[in-house]
Amino acid sequence: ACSGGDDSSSDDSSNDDQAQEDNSGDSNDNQDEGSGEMADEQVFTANISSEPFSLNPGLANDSTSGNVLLQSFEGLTRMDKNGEPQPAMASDIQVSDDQKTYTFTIREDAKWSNGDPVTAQDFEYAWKWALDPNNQSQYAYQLYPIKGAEDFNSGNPDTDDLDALKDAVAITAEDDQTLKVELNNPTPYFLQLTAFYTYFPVNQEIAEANPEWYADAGENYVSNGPFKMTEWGHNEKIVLEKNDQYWDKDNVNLEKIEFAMINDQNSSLSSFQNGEFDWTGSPFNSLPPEAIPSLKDEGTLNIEPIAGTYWYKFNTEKEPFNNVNIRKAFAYAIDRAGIVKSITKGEEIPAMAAVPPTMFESNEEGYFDALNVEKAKEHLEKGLEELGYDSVEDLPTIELSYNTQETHAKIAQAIQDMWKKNLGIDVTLNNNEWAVYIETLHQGNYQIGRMGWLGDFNDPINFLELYKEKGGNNDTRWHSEEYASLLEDSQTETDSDKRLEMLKEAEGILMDEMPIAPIYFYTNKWVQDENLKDVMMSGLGDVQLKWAYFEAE
Amino acid sequence: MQQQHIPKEMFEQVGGDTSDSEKISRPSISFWKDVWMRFKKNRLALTGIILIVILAIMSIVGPMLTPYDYRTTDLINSNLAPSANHWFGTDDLGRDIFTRVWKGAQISLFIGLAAAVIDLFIGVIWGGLSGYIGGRTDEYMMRFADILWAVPYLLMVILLMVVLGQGLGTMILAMTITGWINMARIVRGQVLQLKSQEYVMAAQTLGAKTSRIMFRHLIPNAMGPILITMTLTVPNAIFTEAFLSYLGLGVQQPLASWGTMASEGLPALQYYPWRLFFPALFICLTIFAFNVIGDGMRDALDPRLRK
Amino acid sequence: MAENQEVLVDIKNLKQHFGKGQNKVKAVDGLTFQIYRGETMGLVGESGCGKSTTGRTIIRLYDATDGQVIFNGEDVHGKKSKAEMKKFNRKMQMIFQDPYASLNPRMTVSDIIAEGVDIHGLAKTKTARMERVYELLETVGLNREHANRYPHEFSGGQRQRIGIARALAVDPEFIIADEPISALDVSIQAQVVNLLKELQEEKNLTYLFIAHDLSMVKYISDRIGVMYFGKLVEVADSEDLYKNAFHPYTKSLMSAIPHPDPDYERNRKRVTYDVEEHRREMDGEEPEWREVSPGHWVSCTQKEYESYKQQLQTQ
Amino acid sequence: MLKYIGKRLLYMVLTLWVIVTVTFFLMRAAPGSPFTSEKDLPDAIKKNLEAYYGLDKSVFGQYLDYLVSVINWDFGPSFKYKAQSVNDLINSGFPVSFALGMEAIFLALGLGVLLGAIAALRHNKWQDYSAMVLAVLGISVPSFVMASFLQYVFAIKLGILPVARWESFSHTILPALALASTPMAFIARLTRSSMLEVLSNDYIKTAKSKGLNSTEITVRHTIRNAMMPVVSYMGPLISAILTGSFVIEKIFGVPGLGMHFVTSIQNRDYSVIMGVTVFFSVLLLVSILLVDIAYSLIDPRIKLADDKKGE
Amino acid sequence: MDNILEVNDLKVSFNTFAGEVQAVRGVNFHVKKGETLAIVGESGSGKSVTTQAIMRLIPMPPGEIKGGEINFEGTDLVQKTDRQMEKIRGKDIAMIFQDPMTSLNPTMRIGRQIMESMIKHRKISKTDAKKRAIELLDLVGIPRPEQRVDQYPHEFSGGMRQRAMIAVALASDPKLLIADEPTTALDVTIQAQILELLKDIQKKTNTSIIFITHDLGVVANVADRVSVMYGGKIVETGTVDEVFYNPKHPYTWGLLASMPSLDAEDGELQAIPGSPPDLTNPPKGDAFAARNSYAMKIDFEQEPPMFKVSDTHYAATWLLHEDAPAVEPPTVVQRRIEHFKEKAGER
Ligand SMILES: Nc1ncnc2c1ncn2[C@@H]1O[C@H](COP(=O)(O)OP(=O)(O)OP(=O)(O)O)[C@@H](O)[C@H]1O
Ligand SMILES: Nc1ncnc2c1ncn2[C@@H]1O[C@H](COP(=O)(O)OP(=O)(O)OP(=O)(O)O)[C@@H](O)[C@H]1O
Ligand SMILES: [Mg+2]
Ligand SMILES: [Mg+2]
Repeated sequence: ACSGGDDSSSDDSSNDDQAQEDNSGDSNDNQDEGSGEMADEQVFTANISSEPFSLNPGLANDSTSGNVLLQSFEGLTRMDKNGEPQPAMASDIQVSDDQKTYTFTIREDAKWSNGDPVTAQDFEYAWKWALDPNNQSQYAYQLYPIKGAEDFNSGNPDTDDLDALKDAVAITAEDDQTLKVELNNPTPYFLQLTAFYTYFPVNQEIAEANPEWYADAGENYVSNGPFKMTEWGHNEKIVLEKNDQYWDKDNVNLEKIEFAMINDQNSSLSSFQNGEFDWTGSPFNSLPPEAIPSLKDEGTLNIEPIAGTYWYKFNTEKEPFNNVNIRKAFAYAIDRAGIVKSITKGEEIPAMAAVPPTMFESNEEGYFDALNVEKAKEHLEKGLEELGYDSVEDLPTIELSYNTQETHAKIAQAIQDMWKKNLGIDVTLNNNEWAVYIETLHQGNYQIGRMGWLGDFNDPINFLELYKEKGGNNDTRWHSEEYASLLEDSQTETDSDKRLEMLKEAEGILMDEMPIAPIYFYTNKWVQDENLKDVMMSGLGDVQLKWAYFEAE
Repeated sequence: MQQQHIPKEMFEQVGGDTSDSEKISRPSISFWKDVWMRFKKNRLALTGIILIVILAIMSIVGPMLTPYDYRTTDLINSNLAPSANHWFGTDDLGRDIFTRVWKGAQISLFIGLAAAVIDLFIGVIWGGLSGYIGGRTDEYMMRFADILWAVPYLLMVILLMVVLGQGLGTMILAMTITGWINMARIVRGQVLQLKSQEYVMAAQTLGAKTSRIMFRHLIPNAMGPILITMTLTVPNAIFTEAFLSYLGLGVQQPLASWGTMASEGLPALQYYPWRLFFPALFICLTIFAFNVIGDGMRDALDPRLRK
Repeated sequence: MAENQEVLVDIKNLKQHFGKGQNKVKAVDGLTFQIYRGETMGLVGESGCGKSTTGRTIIRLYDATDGQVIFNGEDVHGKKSKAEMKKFNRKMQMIFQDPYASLNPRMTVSDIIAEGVDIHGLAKTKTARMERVYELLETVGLNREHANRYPHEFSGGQRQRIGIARALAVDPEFIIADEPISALDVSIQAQVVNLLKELQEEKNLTYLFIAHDLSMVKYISDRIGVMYFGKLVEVADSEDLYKNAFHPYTKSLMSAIPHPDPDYERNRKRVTYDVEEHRREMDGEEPEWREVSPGHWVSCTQKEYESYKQQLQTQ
Repeated sequence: MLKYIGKRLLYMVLTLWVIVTVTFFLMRAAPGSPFTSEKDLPDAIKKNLEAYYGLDKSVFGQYLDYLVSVINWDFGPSFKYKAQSVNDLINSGFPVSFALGMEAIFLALGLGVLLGAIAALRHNKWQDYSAMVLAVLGISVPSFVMASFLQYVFAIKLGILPVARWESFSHTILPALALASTPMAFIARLTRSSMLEVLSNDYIKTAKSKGLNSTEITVRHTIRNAMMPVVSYMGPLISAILTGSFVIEKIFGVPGLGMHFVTSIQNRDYSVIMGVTVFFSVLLLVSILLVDIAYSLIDPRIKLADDKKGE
Repeated sequence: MDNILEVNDLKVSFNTFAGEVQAVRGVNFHVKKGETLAIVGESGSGKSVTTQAIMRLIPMPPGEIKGGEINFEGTDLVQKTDRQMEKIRGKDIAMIFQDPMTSLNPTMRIGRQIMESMIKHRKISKTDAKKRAIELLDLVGIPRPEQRVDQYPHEFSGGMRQRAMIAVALASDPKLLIADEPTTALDVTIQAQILELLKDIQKKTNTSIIFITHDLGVVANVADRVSVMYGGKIVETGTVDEVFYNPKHPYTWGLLASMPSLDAEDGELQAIPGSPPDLTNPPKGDAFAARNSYAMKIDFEQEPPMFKVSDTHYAATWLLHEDAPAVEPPTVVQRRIEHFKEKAGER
């Protein structure tokens, strides 16, 4: 773990530096040198597009909620701009040699927005509350690396002794300041997890006195982050104001944050252009794809790669995709560069691997060519032969499924045409409403289907583990013993380099067997007020406004 | 006045001659023939018919007029403005909008027509019977319509899709479920008003069956609102189809319909307006045609309103 | 003449009330009379006294509030199957008082007239149908040219004739004619009345003839019923009624008949009827239905009855 | 009258019951569950969630639960929005939709009838044709296109009205216009058509013979008689508009009720689906009853519950 | 006495698909202040159209005033704009329409329909107007008028509607009242009552009345002068006495002959044979020729002009031509006239 909080932006003189670094994505240099002066008004307005499901960190399970919670709460750690976790609520973090026990020391000056001190008990309470099967936390599994967590969370309230299970969870507040956590395995990314909202603390006193504390803004809604919520107009807006009790309030510049909830991308962009918003686009909402080229031309578009992959899944139990050569033929015949350039347009990176380059840098190259018709045809020939077909005409009808959304539809139509041109295969398209689509995928009632994956934490395991077992998120029904054992072994490996190698090897297997055809790696695209500086975007794509400020013109 | 001389023999008495009232009269024309005669005189309405015919012909001929295929993508030439090569421009996958518009015309015109016909059949009969019979029958029939109207349409359609799978039949069915209800309500209202008219009573005393009273007396006199409602049904159907394709029920991509093209073109309004403009234009033209035809029909059907 | 004749329509205590409570209108309030086969029964009375309602209730356009209508031995208001209703509808027809309202504005005259023909399948071919229409048009004094026109293109009297032609089209046995001729000019009236009479002789038709023009009523009717406020006050053979009107209302009615003689009109005296006074004279006695002379019934008190008898004798 | 209303209320309750039943079973038959997500939940969590929300009970048991909740007018917590119960959702969304809806209804009715009346009075003259062109645009341009278009012109190009959000009266103008455009066009067409019908009646001649001018004739003698079809259309329209429109709320960021009709189904948020459906149904049934009552007020010849054939 | 109304050579046609219906083909008449002109004639002869043309109420299209002038108090109504007509209608000229059911607004209470023109033209308050409406209903013999004012037309019987219609027309105290068959649906007692009422009003306010009817008895009662119409033209006009006691036109004879008489014995009524002329294609010559048993050759060739019988009595028949053979009216008519005279002698 790194040393204490980065105070680089604590005084005005160093702001310039910080700003430049923060905002210079590899693609954009539009952030010209500003005056360095703070503007008089420090109010940030953005659009989170819809009502967050819950602003209780234990219950939140969507990015909208996450985007708000990230500003109003603070975990033991906080991600920095390099995607590295830095101590936040914790002033000190001790990791045992087997990397299984973490001891956090809570900051002395950590306070709730109502002035109460933030204690280790608050963390213990919050985590165990989320794990309690009676509490409907859908993201409780984020806490599963902790010993006993899964058992408690899976407990049956009627038949199991929950209290015992609860006590068995290895989270202990040794005193007000000390929190000890034991893990099942060495988990190199654990300090990233503690920056995630499920790991945020909750004011035990308030929450116990008032179980509905998170339903609305008001005196019951206390948080420990740089901002506190002062208004929650459901489906309309959320207002956060600077939290005077925050330990690092000197580095917080914004006085007020206003999150509107306008679902329509075009309206959002128009509002931005009319000066009503300071930011529109990822991660709070998204930009209308049609607008991207002109925004790019104007030079106002910001693009940042994030840890996410867009891929097509093959149902490996259905003819002809039970054949690896056919899968490869289909995968190789996709013109990824074309898609990225003409359809998504957001400088997404063509994906020839599963794990985003934010985790494996080498994956910018990938395991195969972005488009290789020759090779695809070879594989097709081979595959047809293996399956005993004379020609492509004999193939069963092939259906490409996707859930209805503009970009998915466009990509599917483009790929349909590519397969037609490159392989001579006619594929029909089949779109469905989201829930229906997921269901058909989970049930295996598809041949090829689109899906995307956004990393929860910045580690390849998050992507690779999806294909470890049949079922669950692995709709491809593909299974490889070798692959599974590699992942299994990596869990206990304490040497991080070695561990990464094992994971890389596993990815190699995945790309060789091709149960999935990666298309591209996601990027975040947004536009923002020119004077807005020091917004921190992590490799996972989320944004922290803690240090943000408006520069005077 | 009496200046002019009239020869005396003219004043010979000859008596009356009532036989000339037997002179051959023109062959009788039926009501519908008469309607057609009046309709023909309405130039605007004829324009409407011609427009529809042109659109229908173009829906078949149109796609053949270009070297392009409606589905072949050309990612390099995406979002081109209208030009000599691409008369209506291209969409974001570089497909020729002219070709796609006419391909889409097939579906949209069919859908519009189908919806209009369904509306007429189910809506008019349902509403007519409900209003005419009245009492408990009315109550049952209208509450049934309310139920269909109140149960979330999205849910019904999702289930239809799951149960029947995608296809033209399912799509028509999905449009039918609630499509006729507006019509039924309006027709019922009209019939309630008309059924107390004395000419209906007169028909009753002649022993006219319900169906006769409906089709000869009530419906012709409610034709104005019926035609208007029908003209609303058409655009509704065209856009419902777009909505259904969101659920996977409408036309299957890459095939397009005007509805889906317009919905997809909408977000491009500020950037590539032609993507919205052309499908929207043809929808408007179609609706315009239906409206002037409807107006013409209405006027033609009302013998009291002769030009 | 009555007793030995066959009763075609037997109306027993017929009542038709509209509305409820304060606004209740007893349009027909306990009518009892018979119509014999082949006769014309005239029905006269003050405007608004319930004549049309009586007609409409007899043909079951309204469901009777109370009472019975027996037609040919069958209760018209009883439960009926569709086929029975249809048969019955062919036998009984109605000419409506309001000519225009009873014509569908969207049908041509030929379709209106032929409607009954179509419903009952009375014409085998199209030409036969049209021939029938032409025949009827001419019968009622319109010409063939009118077949393709619409009701609004006609004058009031012409419309009325269309209604008559429609009723005649199905060859009914019994026609309720609700002021069929009042909108016609006298010459056409004559034509229509002659026609009705002719048909009656030919086909043994029965009419319930509602009208105001008493000279015409007298001319066409065998018997006349006089209605007042929902009730019959006097029924008699037409000649008899004109000679010996007993009921004061009938008398006032007689005295008000206009004559096409300007000089007479300038000097005419009218007898008015005052219900209140009449009631006072009755001394609280409810009038009853009494037969003053054979076939001549009057609604009167005992005292009146006796005085009427006396009148008869003195004549 | 009262008796009739009483009878209708009884039917309404029955209808509501059928709606609840049908919706419930359709909802449960639809693929997906409230917990369907891109990231598949561990089975144990899913089970606990289902137990909490009563989804582990037999379907029939759940159905009974829902019936009880409908009777108590308490639809329970939303599956998705943890901070709000379904009742909260309705209570906060409906006033917004109601306000916007009323504005739209006034626009649609007022302008629609006006336009229709002008077109009818100037039958086959240029006013008629222009009204027709307007109406055709209104009818063939669906509300979501109209919304974007209005936004583009008035907010983006001219900059005289705000793009979106729900703050002041000026924020309501564009959404109300977009919401009203199609009904307005339709009402205009209906009014025109039935006014033409009415204008050819004899009693208009009578009115003219009294020396009334065309405005007086229109207002006193024509409009009312021509309102029949408009009123028929208003029944379902009122309930639909007052409960908000998904697209309009989406485009203009209006925190209304309409969005819940769609998102609840997309989210398979069972309790919200049920709640908004019941709410909408009640509104619909009431407005349809009002329409029927309005019929007999407009035309005294129409008798409520009149059994023509007595079958 | 001045003429309040003069109609000169009025021609009205309707364009239909069957051709142009020449409903009124050159009508001349006048009405003096305070007098009653009765128009009788064949049904379909153009009486209603003529009077509606005076009010400028012919639906245009399909109708069209083809020519002529209508001078009302010295100004030509044909030339007036709709705006100007609005000021005259209801106030100076009122009309009772022939078809009471369809001429009353079915969705407006009777009372309001009566009040409307009062409020419009006489600017009186609503309550006063209502009072007056009740009064009028009472005057036209509708029992319980306080209740009836609030009823709708369909709740009235045919005759009551007609009386309501009369009340509507009387409401504004017009200078000229056009009554198109105002009493056809009324029983004789009420009819008499209404006729008396009209005469009364006429006496009081010097109103002029055009009275269209088929009932010659009524004509005899109310009219000062009579015009007889046939086939879109006036064929005979004169004072009542002249027309009733000394009719000159064979059509008038036919009319008088077809009346049943209360005193006369039963038998066929004397109808005029044949059917009325087709106005789309009016016959050459005298329109009545085909049905006229006295017709002469000229009748089929040339239209007869109005021959003067006396200063007030004119008839359009060639029989009055000096060259024509002298003919007597049919015996029925003669007998009837005799009968009248006898009766008059009795009095
Ligand atoms: N709208 C119209 N279209 C065509 N023809 C019409 C129209 N209105 C009236 N007519 C014709 O004009 C002629 C005169 O009609 P009008 O109503 O004046 O007759 P009328 O003398 O009033 O007869 P009645 O005594 O029967 O009322 C009739 O032959 C009729 O058919
Ligand atoms: N639908 C109805 N609702 C209420 N009252 C009605 C209705 N129909 C008729 N009445 C009333 O019933 C009474 C009788 O009406 P009806 O039409 O039978 O009279 P009528 O004898 O035919 O008169 P007329 O000679 O004037 O036509 C009247 O007082 C009338 O107001
Ligand atoms: Mg009557
Ligand atoms: Mg007339």
